[in-house]
Amino acid sequence: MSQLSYREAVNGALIQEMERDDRVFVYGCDVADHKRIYGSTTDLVERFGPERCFSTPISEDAMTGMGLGAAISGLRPIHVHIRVDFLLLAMNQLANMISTARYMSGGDLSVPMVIRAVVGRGWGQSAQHSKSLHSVFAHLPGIRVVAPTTPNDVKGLMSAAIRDDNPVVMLEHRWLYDTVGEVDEGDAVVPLGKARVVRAGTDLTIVATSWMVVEALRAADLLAERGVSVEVIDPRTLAPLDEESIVASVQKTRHCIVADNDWSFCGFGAEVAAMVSERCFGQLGAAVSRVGWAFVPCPTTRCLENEFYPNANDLVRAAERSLGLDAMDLSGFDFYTYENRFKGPF
Amino acid sequence: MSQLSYREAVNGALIQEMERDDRVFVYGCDVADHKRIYGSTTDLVERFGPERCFSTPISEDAMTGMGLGAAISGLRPIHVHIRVDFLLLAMNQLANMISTARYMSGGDLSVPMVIRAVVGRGWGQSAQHSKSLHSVFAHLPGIRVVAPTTPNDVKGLMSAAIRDDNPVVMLEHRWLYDTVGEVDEGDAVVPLGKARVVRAGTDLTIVATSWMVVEALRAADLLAERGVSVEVIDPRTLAPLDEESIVASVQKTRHCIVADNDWSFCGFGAEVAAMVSERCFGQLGAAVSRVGWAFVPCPTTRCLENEFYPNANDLVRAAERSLGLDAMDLSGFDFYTYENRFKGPF
Amino acid sequence: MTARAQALTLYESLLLIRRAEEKIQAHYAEDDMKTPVHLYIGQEAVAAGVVNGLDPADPIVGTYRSHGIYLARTDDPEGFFAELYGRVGGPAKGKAGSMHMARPQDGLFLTSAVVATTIPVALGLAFTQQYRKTGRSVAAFFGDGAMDEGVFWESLNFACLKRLPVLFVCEDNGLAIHTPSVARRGYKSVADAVGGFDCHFVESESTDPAEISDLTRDALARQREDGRPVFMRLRCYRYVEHVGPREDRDFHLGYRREEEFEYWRARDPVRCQRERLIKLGVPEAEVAALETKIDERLSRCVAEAQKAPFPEPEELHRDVLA
Amino acid sequence: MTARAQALTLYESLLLIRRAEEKIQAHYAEDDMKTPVHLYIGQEAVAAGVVNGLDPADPIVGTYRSHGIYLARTDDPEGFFAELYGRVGGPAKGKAGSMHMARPQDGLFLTSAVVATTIPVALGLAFTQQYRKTGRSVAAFFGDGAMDEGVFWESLNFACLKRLPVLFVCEDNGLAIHTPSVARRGYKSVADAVGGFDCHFVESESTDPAEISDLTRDALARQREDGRPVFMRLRCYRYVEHVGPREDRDFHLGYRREEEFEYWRARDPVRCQRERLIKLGVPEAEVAALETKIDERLSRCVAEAQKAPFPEPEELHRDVLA
Ligand SMILES: Cc1ncc(C[n+]2csc(CCOP(=O)(O)OP(=O)(O)O)c2C)c(N)n1
Ligand SMILES: Cc1ncc(C[n+]2csc(CCOP(=O)(O)OP(=O)(O)O)c2C)c(N)n1
Ligand SMILES: [Mg+2]
Ligand SMILES: [Mg+2]
Repeated sequence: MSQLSYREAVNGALIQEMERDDRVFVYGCDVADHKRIYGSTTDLVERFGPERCFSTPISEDAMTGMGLGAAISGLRPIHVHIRVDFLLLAMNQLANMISTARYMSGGDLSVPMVIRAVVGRGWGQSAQHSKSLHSVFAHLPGIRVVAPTTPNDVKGLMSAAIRDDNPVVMLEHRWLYDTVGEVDEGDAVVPLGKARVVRAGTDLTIVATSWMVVEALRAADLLAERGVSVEVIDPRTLAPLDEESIVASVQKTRHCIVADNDWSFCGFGAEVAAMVSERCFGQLGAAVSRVGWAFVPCPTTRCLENEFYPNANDLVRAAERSLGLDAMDLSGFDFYTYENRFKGPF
Repeated sequence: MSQLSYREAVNGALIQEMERDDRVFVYGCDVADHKRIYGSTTDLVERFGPERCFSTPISEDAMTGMGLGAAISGLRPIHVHIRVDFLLLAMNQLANMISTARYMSGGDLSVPMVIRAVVGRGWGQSAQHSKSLHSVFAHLPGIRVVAPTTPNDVKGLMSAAIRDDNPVVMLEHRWLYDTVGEVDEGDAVVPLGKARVVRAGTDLTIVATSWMVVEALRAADLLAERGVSVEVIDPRTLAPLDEESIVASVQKTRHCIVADNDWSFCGFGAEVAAMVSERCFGQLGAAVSRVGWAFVPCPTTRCLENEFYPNANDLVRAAERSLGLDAMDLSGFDFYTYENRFKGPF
Repeated sequence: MTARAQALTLYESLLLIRRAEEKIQAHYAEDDMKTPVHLYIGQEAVAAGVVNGLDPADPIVGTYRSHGIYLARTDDPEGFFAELYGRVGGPAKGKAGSMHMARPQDGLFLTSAVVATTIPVALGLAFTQQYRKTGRSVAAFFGDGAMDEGVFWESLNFACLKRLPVLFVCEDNGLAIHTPSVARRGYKSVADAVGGFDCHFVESESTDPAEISDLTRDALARQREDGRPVFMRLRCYRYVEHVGPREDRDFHLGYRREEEFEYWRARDPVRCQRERLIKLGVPEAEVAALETKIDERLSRCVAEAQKAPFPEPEELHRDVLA
Repeated sequence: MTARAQALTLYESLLLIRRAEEKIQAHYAEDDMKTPVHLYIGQEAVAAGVVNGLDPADPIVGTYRSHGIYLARTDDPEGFFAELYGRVGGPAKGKAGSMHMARPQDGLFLTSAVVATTIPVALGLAFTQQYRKTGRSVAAFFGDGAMDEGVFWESLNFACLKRLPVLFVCEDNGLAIHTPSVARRGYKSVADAVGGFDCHFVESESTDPAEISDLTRDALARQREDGRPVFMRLRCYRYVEHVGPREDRDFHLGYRREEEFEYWRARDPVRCQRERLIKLGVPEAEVAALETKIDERLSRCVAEAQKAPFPEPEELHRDVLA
């Protein structure tokens, strides 16, 4: 075990897998400049040379198709995007090509490709640098979607994704980059498709994705103060979804909130809520509720941005509604801590 | 009232609105060739000239941005795609630009633009010509999504969409083009954001989109034979969704099936199921269930394609499960009628 | 190979394509090939010539109009018809149909029904060749319409930048569905537009597959010499409608002219190649025998495909993920 | 306008941009401008010159690096700073921030943080001018990096095809973040790559806004004469880091060279313009007075923005749909 930041864990996984397997290469806008995608691609050029780690022109569509071509001919590309929003330019390759190539070839081809993209808040990122899009990717058969929230998970899931013979979209939240945690030594892999119970509890289940796991844990702390025991589940892999772990938890707690790092409407939160409502029908003490972004484009000014993003406060309130409790006094509690730590310009 | 086909109704709406308003123009790949997008753009060049109806290069991304530019400077563009799958090339303009332009300008700009796209089965359309993507568009704040299923609705909603000051994505199912129905005379507009009760019933609600409305009506006929009264609701506008009409229906019937013309996972069906489960909590006789496409890319060969697409048979079975009924005998009933009428090559 | 042997090989390739598609024309109305067909009749010299000029191990990608490259590369009309009829014996067990016809084991990796979408895939295939130093080159076939798409320019740019071993094979039949190139192009000529990029450029309107094969071999040599990719603009003409089996003589609609049709018909690749064989001294009987052999083979392919089994329903859920 | 008046106007425009951004540099560390800033310092001659050459009613679009065109076109540093500080007095009430700074009422319709995405929007603005026969032209500002994107080529193609009144203004600072153009371009030169298209081409590395203004006027005249759009490649240099307030002297990292920096610094648009004024006989005192006026105005803008009200929470839900 060692203590690593999320950024170091990503970087460690890349180095480890590139050492293990010379088919792996990393490319994308600015992966090889000195900023190294918030430090996550540090040392790759130095260790593996410019053939295996190179910056590209700003041509997301072609570069995505290029990854597909490399993957079906025996390499294992890792395509990096400093913002998931840029993948909107690559949706055709993703949805029409990458996700269908295996099926359309009757199983002849496989597409061992990883697409890494950073999501989440930064410094006034505004409407074009703030999407998450995981429900869009997850909606497509033939693609896996992963959103790890701890250093250990990102290391283990990155390794698993790189070794997997399928296309995997890996979403990394910007604000998680500086979080530090224990990481398993060696080449321990975290299996794709398995949720993690982040905190055990008995009264209410919060299924949380990405940064919302952090908020869910804070909400759980607050609710514990008044004797409410919250179970927090991080699906980690969003597609395919580990339904069993979620259902087992909700069958125990009889209450469920889905806290998704995205808009709720037609989102991943809707999927989890629909699935839990169906599979736990008759076993629920209250309706499954969803907590997500305000249904507006993300504004720049901080005061509105803080209204846009839900946080532990909203989760506490949703939990109280679910459990039929009075609203606890949260005045004096500062929900905006990380926001004040994170600095610009980006 | 007059009897029109869906295709004629689309065409009629376009002609009517172009006559009413000289800011309206129609463009896209092949809108002005002799096939005229399955006949839906017939007569436009002849009546309004090549300035107001023209074919474009195959450049979906730029052509979408061009529509945005025309819309914010006072025109009312209608951009046509013979397959919604091609809009994947325009996702960046849609999600990063069109849906955010008003918000990012603090309300200074409006984007009165209609994007028409054909969806649905044809003749072995395969994985790249068969998507629907409405949940993807609906997931984005700032865009309206409409999927009319009758000649009257498509005429009225098309008119409403053209007159609306917001971007509207209009999805037209290929197999509906030949259906015929009564269409209101004059410039009757069907309001955006209002669902329609297609068939009234008391025992079970089927919320159906696009072609699934046809299947739902057939299922309702079959179920009526055994005394089950089905209410079929067509949301018509998928975003913003008319939740009230759906909730009112389910509160009456206590049973709900969502039949969506799409994959279920993270789709529009999930949204409706989650919303109904939450808002009708404690009032349901059974879990809300979803019927959608098999979660695989769409295959070409007809025998698999028939397995891929659900139909009235699946809806009858889902209804029986919801109501706790034995499976009725459906042998001898031919669920594939339209499939055998529709001919190639496209 | 002698000129005679080469000519025979090319004739066989051309004829296989032409006759296979004539079979489609003959049977399509039976409605048992439940797949859109974008026929290649008229354009055969391009596929036959380029594929002949390539090394058999050079990877290829194509479009929805890829019957030609499929048959030229694979010599697998059996699988071809099985796929068209949606049978389990097709290369993709019927999942692909006409628009996605491919056979990776023969180097024909992918074809796609969305315009221009396999061009960047060719970059990746070429990247692998460069990475693995295989010495192979990759041919990306696409229509003139694909040049309207931004991804074409992104791909051309990247291939030139990285000196990837790519042959951009533009099958320029002058039409995208019914929209002629003049109505789609803001550049002076293809040569001008592509000419600014750091690649080789070759242009031809030959319908002689040997000439095209030579051009291809020459292009490959140039590409291998200095690493620069090659853009081949190969003008050609389709006699049939964009999609479907009918001959396209819709001259009254104005998007194609009869003189043009006749100009190309007079240089029909199949007929001209037959004449070349005769000129080269191949006995008429030998040519006829070859034709009969191909016809018989194709008839067998169709007959077998028609009675071959369809995939089982469980097949629906296979091949989604590895 | 006399040469002197024109020179003063241009100096004022340059200086407004330069000093406004220096204010950002001075205050950014206070962390109250909670928006990424992509400064324009060094490149001012392009915005000042082109905007001066345009008619004030000619529509404009730009990128996330658009402080220059905002200030040159709107003369609204008040709104500018309010927007940077996220206050309700900004043109978008704080919703836009630096990366989306625009003011449609002044013809600056849109700016965007996604590379190349406003270029096609310019097509639509130009289409409206053509449709309405306004006689106006549209300027699309974008960086050299935008030429990597396919949509640039699609847009260039369409504008040339339809003879849309577009000025493609490429602000070529040779870098996309830290990736120099040589590492991104597969074409021989911008002139070569664009040259194949049916447009006019202009190239300059001037830092003299009058020269750039003249080029622009000339370009507009040519465009109006034959309808062909114009591509202007305007070379320039940014002194600051890609994003953030710091001067970028990271020469040891290899993506930019000190000589280059010094070469451009020696031709600094603001300083040179000042020198030109003096040479034209404008008294030092008059110049200094102008400078003081601008400084004072900007200080007021900052002070006022700092104490202006933030939008109310309800503002979050406004402006989504019309
Ligand atoms: C991205 C995209 N847009 C539109 C279409 C519809 N479409 C199908 S074929 C075609 C024309 C393509 O012409 P070209 O590339 O010249 O190929 P050809 O059919 O002439 O071989 C178009 C526009 C498509 N398949 N993909
Ligand atoms: C589509 C897209 N891809 C990647 C990025 C990340 N990015 C932001 S700025 C930039 C460089 C753009 O360079 P250029 O167009 O030359 O503009 P400059 O910053 O030099 O003014 C990149 C790659 C982006 N914003 N949009
Ligand atoms: Mg063509
Ligand atoms: Mg630049």
